[in-house]
Amino acid sequence: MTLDQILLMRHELLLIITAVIVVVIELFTERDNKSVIIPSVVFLFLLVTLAGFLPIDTGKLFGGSYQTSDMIILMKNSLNIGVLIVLIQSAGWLKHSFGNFDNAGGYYFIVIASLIGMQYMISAGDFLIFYIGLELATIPIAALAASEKMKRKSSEAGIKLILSAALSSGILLFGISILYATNGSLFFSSISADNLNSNLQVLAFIFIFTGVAFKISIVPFHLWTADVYEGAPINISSYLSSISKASAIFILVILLFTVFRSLLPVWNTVLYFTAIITMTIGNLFAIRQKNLKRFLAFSSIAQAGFVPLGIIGGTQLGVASVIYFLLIYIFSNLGAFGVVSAISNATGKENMDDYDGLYKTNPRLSLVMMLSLFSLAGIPPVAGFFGKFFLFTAAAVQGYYVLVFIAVVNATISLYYYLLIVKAMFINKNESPIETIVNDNYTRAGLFICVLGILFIGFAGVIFEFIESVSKGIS
Amino acid sequence: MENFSYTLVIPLILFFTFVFTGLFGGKFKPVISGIICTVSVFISAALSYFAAYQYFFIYGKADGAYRLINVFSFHWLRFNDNLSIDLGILLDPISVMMLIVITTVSLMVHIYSLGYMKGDIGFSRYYAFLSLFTFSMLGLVLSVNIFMTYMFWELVGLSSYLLIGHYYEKPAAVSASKKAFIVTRFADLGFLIGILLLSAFAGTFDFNKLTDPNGGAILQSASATFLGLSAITWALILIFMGCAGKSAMFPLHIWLPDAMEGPTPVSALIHAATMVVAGVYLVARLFPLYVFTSPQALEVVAYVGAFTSLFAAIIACTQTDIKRVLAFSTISQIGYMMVALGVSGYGAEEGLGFMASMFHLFTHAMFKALLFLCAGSIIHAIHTNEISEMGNLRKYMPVTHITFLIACLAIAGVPPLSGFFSKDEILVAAVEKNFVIFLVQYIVAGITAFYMFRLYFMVFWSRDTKYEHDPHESPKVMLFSLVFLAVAAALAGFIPFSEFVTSNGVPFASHIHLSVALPTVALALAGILTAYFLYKKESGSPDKITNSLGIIYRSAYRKFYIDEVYLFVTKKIIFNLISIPVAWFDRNVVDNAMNGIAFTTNYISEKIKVMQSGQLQQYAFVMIAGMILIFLLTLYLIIV
Amino acid sequence: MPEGIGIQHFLILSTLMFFIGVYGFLTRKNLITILLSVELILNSVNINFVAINKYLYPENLGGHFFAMFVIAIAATEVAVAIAIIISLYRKLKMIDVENVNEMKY
Amino acid sequence: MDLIYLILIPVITVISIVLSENRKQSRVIAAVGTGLQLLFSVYLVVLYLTERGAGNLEEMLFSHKYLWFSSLNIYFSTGVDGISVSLILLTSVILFTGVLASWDVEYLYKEFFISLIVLATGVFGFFISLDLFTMFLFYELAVIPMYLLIGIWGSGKKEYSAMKLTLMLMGASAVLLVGLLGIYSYSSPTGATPLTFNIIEISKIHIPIEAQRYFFPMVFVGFGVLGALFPFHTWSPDGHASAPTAVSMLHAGVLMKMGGYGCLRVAMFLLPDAANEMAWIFIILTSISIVYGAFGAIVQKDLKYINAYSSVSHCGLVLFAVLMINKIAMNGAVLQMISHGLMTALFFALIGMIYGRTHTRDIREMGGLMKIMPFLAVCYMIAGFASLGLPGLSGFVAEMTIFIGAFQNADLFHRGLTILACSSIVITAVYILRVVAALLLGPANRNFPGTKNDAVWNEKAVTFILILAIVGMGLAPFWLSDMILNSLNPIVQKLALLK
Repeated sequence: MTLDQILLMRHELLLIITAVIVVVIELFTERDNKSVIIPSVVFLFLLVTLAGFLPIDTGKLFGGSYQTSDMIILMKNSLNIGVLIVLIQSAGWLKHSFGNFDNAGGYYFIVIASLIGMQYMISAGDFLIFYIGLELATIPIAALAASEKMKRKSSEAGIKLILSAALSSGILLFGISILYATNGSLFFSSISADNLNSNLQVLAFIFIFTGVAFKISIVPFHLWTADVYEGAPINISSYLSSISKASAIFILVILLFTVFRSLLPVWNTVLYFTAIITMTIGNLFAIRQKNLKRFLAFSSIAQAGFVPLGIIGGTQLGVASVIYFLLIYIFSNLGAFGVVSAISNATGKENMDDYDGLYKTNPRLSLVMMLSLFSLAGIPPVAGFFGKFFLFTAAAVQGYYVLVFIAVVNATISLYYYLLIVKAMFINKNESPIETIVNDNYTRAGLFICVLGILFIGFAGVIFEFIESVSKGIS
Repeated sequence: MENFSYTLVIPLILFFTFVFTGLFGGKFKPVISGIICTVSVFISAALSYFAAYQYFFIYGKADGAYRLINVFSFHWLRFNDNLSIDLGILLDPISVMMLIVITTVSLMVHIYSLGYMKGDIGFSRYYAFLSLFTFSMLGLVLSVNIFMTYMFWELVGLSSYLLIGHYYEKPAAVSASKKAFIVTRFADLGFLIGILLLSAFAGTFDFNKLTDPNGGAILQSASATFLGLSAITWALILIFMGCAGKSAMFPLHIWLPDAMEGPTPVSALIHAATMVVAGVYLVARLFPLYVFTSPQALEVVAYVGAFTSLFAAIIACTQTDIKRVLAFSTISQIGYMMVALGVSGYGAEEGLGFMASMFHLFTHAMFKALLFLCAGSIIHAIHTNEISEMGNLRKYMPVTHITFLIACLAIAGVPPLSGFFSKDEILVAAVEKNFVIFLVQYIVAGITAFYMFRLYFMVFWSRDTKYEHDPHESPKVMLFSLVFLAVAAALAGFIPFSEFVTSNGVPFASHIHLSVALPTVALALAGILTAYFLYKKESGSPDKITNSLGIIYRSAYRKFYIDEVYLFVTKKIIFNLISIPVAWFDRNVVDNAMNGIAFTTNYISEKIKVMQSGQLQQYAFVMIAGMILIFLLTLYLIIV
Repeated sequence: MPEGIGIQHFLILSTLMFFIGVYGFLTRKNLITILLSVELILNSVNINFVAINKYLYPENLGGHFFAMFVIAIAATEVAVAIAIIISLYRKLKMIDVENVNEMKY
Repeated sequence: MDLIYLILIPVITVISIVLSENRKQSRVIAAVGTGLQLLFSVYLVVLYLTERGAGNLEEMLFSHKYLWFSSLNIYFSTGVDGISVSLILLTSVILFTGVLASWDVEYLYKEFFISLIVLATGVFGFFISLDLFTMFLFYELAVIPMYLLIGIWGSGKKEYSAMKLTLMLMGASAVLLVGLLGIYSYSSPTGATPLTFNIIEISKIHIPIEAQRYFFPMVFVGFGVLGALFPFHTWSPDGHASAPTAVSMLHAGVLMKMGGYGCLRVAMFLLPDAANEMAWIFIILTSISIVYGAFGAIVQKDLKYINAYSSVSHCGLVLFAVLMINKIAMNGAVLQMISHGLMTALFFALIGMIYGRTHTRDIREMGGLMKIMPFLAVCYMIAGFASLGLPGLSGFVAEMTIFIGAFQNADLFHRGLTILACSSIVITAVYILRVVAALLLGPANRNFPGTKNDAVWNEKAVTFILILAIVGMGLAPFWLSDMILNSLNPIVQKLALLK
């Protein structure tokens, strides 16, 4: 194995190095000088993110256990960008929650570790790597979810996440073991080379699907989502709802398109129904929510319900639109979470009523929030519109008009509750609105990146074209 | 060759006067707007007379018949190769005759109003609207295209609306103007549908093509039928509905008496002389179509006209408002014109009725305008409309008295005044065609004489009423108009009308038919005498008679409750039974259906919240159950 | 290889274990017991992997390795879970799963 | 000549408003920007007419194509024909007057003008789009600012109305989107060419009738909701009633026209078989709209509700005419869009001005305004007369064209319903005169709060421009009508060939 080959794993290696550096920095900073960690880590991570865009070879490692392709690299880069935003946005929370950035190093280390897990998961060429990556992505996050030791909700979120995740990975593993029994191999390539058609294999598929769907919070595997998002610290929620969800969808796409290619009729049906029920349930729950984190949780469930529209039918265009949608979704969702987090850090207020009259005192935050919500709702000219439109197009071209119809109706319902927040911020009168918040530069930068993404990803046809071109390999 | 293009100026000058005084009338002294308008009407009238002279005596005739002259026309709105709304000017005997009528009466009214409306705050507005009206009326009669007629038809309706509502602070005037507009609008709906039907079958809006007896329009028609009548009949009946609305034929007459809320000169111009005869004019304009394609429609015209003339005459005997008496008299007289058209045939002598109708239109315009202007003069003097509050006015207002008497004699049909000649022709035409109708018209002639002289005697003779301050004769400008019109009303009968205006343009000579004329004159004199004995001196006898008539009198006094019927239909049925339910339905059913979607969504959302119980184990259970469900689903798919 | 014991026995055992684990997860009230149930599930998977590898595909060791990793990861999972349970216990003074329901609807 | 300026000018205006420093500056910038847009639109009309006069017979003039998403074959393609040119002119007139009418906005003035102009940008974009994708994009772009405009600057139960309006319109766009995607997915019958959103290209192919049967109702209803199609019109009364003046103007004047335009350009043009086959269903619905809206207006007491219902009736006429599938009626439909746009904008502008003085919109509380504010009263009357279809004003031209056109269909069904539709002119007269009588005439009722002065300069400008347009169209409809007629040829040919 040469260096060149090892460098196929550049993303992961860089992250590992970063993680190590983070630990080192943490070790060698004085207790009252911890704030230096944040800029250094953010800077480091920025470098890592940028390095991810450098040209890179694609290929396989470890006898096929590890694989990369242009599409996978793109997925990793999207995750990197998302995590970069999360890291920036976390600064406020770290300061506010742990006083003097006590746990900053640990926090960053864990997040990066989780990201490493995700990247390995996406790059997995066999189920072992996939499984390890999956667990590495989840377990640290559970710890982080429970990290606000003073809050009962935080611990509750942690325990709910870790236990449900454990159950789901148990199911997933059981599915893998069945697949292993029928096939004798754990490598994606050799499994997909076989024509999967036995009932046992279908059963295995469903077990594995359950395990992954849990991560995406597809209904009916979504119930943990709202509670965990609400209880966990906001930045963890935003990480879970954006990065973690996106990575799980990426791997789902890869699994479905490669390993379970031959079960296409089966997973088409499964996705068809789960998509409908996911959107609908997510929306119906979101309507009533008053706590914004919980609200965004259900909104993210509903958003996840749109993704199957791109996957269904198994076309390249669909995959491209899924990736595109997720890229936009990451920006939009992080934008919304970023505002919630900025306000929550400054005032501790997380309820919709608290946002009444926000525009009066915090016009910029309100505008960012509005843009993010519009993007989530799919309103032009912000990017969300394009993301959704292409998803719908992908499904419609396949002839799934009913599904598209239901999805579009759901998008309208979702508009309703997004508008509720817009209404609170812009229209509702409030005697004592949240006072003007002076944001630190990190929050500003984080939100700024989100806004840039929201405004321009949609218009930039080149981005979609690029995604479309790299997703050629998969179908 | 002849050049009539100057006729374009006749209507247009008034349009510009309207725009000018309308926009800038407030900028200078009111009387200046009055003078500007009067001068332009004068120009218009002069040109009309000149045009009439040129048409009737120099250029109009070709091969012994008056022909249609299309002065010019252009496509205002083109639909396809055949259908277009054209604007232009069409000269033929009736339109030229109408030019004379309109501009003459209008000029008189303009002059008269200089005195009558003096000091009114809306003086220049009034004159602007008068110009608008005259413009529209001229446009109407000069139309080359039935749709152009419709356009100006609407415009005269508008100007009528505006002028009736001149005293817009008076609720009665406001509601009268509203009523006039809506009733005629309703009738115009018939007109519009008639036009649509006509155009669908005849394929053109152009009068030249529509009324050409050998043209395609007439030959093509009468193919499709609906409810037993041919489509063209329906079309013509519907168009007649529009005419009936404008000309206040029963049952669409109800707006005209109320329209008397407007200034009296307006009543003279619009609601006596010109606009209300537009219906007659339109039937005359489409006359070949009526005659050749649909005798049934023509019968409808005749019967409606006959009934209306009788009906209105009876009501006129009971009214106590001077202007309302005149209004019902107008309705009755227009009924005459309609009857004349209805009984007419096509041709020279056969078209006697047509000629008579136009003749009567002409004479009626003169004497009825005169009557109204006299009434205006009286109202100007004593500030009331109630004839019971008048009496003995001949002492105070001699000129008004004489001119009024001339007009009364004219309308009563006493020779040698104009009304005698035209009415005689109508009765002759009727007796040849339909005896029942003739009989009705004959009786109406008597009633007409009676109620006119009832009015005359009650106003100018009767008791010696005490007035708050002595009535005085009207100013000179008003008297000028009265005298001018009185002369016209007296002499118009001597015009050899049949030499100019006939249904097919071929002149013929008409004569007095003594067999009809003598009984009619006798009856008219009888009517006058009855009125003389009853009303010359104040006496109790009229009250006795009315009491003995009881319910008949009361219902005639209440105009046979037609207004109440309308009120019932509009207020109770349209308002309460349609509109309010529609509004309710919209707010409560349709809207709630839409809100219901939102509500249901919220309701379901509330109901399913137990799914999210917060219990970890329940979550896990749902997850496992969901997985099993998906498995069952796929199993099902595999098996199927 | 023991006499008379075939792959089906292992599979039956593992399946039973799996469902017992699931059942335990759904019914036990104590968080620690629930954690144990998860362990049962994971161990049933381990048995599966090992048995399948041994009986059906003895030529490679994929299943064995997988089982090793699962064991290792299960350990970390338990570590984190226990830590969270302890943190929860500090606030609730009990570890009954039914009390972990502050957030719902 | 590049149509993209129609988008760029508003965008630049918006940016300038963002950068402006005070209220004075922002409103002047808004007025100048929209004024420029108006001039540009006039210039466009002139260019269009010269181009046509020079014998250019292309279906769409000034067309440009910018590749946007090549893999989906999405272009930003623009182009105009007589229909869109006239609607663009309408939009810019109403936008400009709308800005003038909101001269006195104080609360969040920047945001107000920005939202207003963004809305208008959506409308302009919609009318110049030749691509279903951009068309849909601009459609939604135009709807969303409405929420803020009504919600923030509205009155009455504004939150409810704003939400209802937005959701109903977005719900409609949901249905529409499925229809559009359906068209897209059938846009390459042979598979030889890539799927396309381009209207002109799609119009050249034939979509299977089975597919059309599904997509036609979707597209038609999707656009129809915006055109206040019964029974999906209920957003309109509430929305109008709560919206601030300029928004009502733009909304009723322009936004609702997008519905009619979409029905014509997409539903009828691209799905002709189904249009021929299913028109009768919608003809019945629109006939109901026409009569129902008019009757509904009779009993309303709020000025804005009266106009909202009247709009339902008038816009019903637009869709009614579109469905008549003949050139004259469709010409009437476009004329009616323009006419209704102008007069309803005038109405709402005047209602706003009157409301600003009387602080009430209840006709029972007012009376005799002719005495108190004669200028506004006269203008209101003119608007009313335009609405009831008086010759010389725009309404007449449009309505008559529709009726004549609709009557060309030689069967009892069409003709019967045309007669029913005609009857609306009487009902319209009833409610218009009722309002005029109660509001303007009669003894002056001065018992309302607020000032009693007459119009000021910006209000005069607004009414003057709009009345000028109404009268202009009423007196000289020929050039507009001819421009539209010629552009209708492709649509009518496509529909009639299949009849």
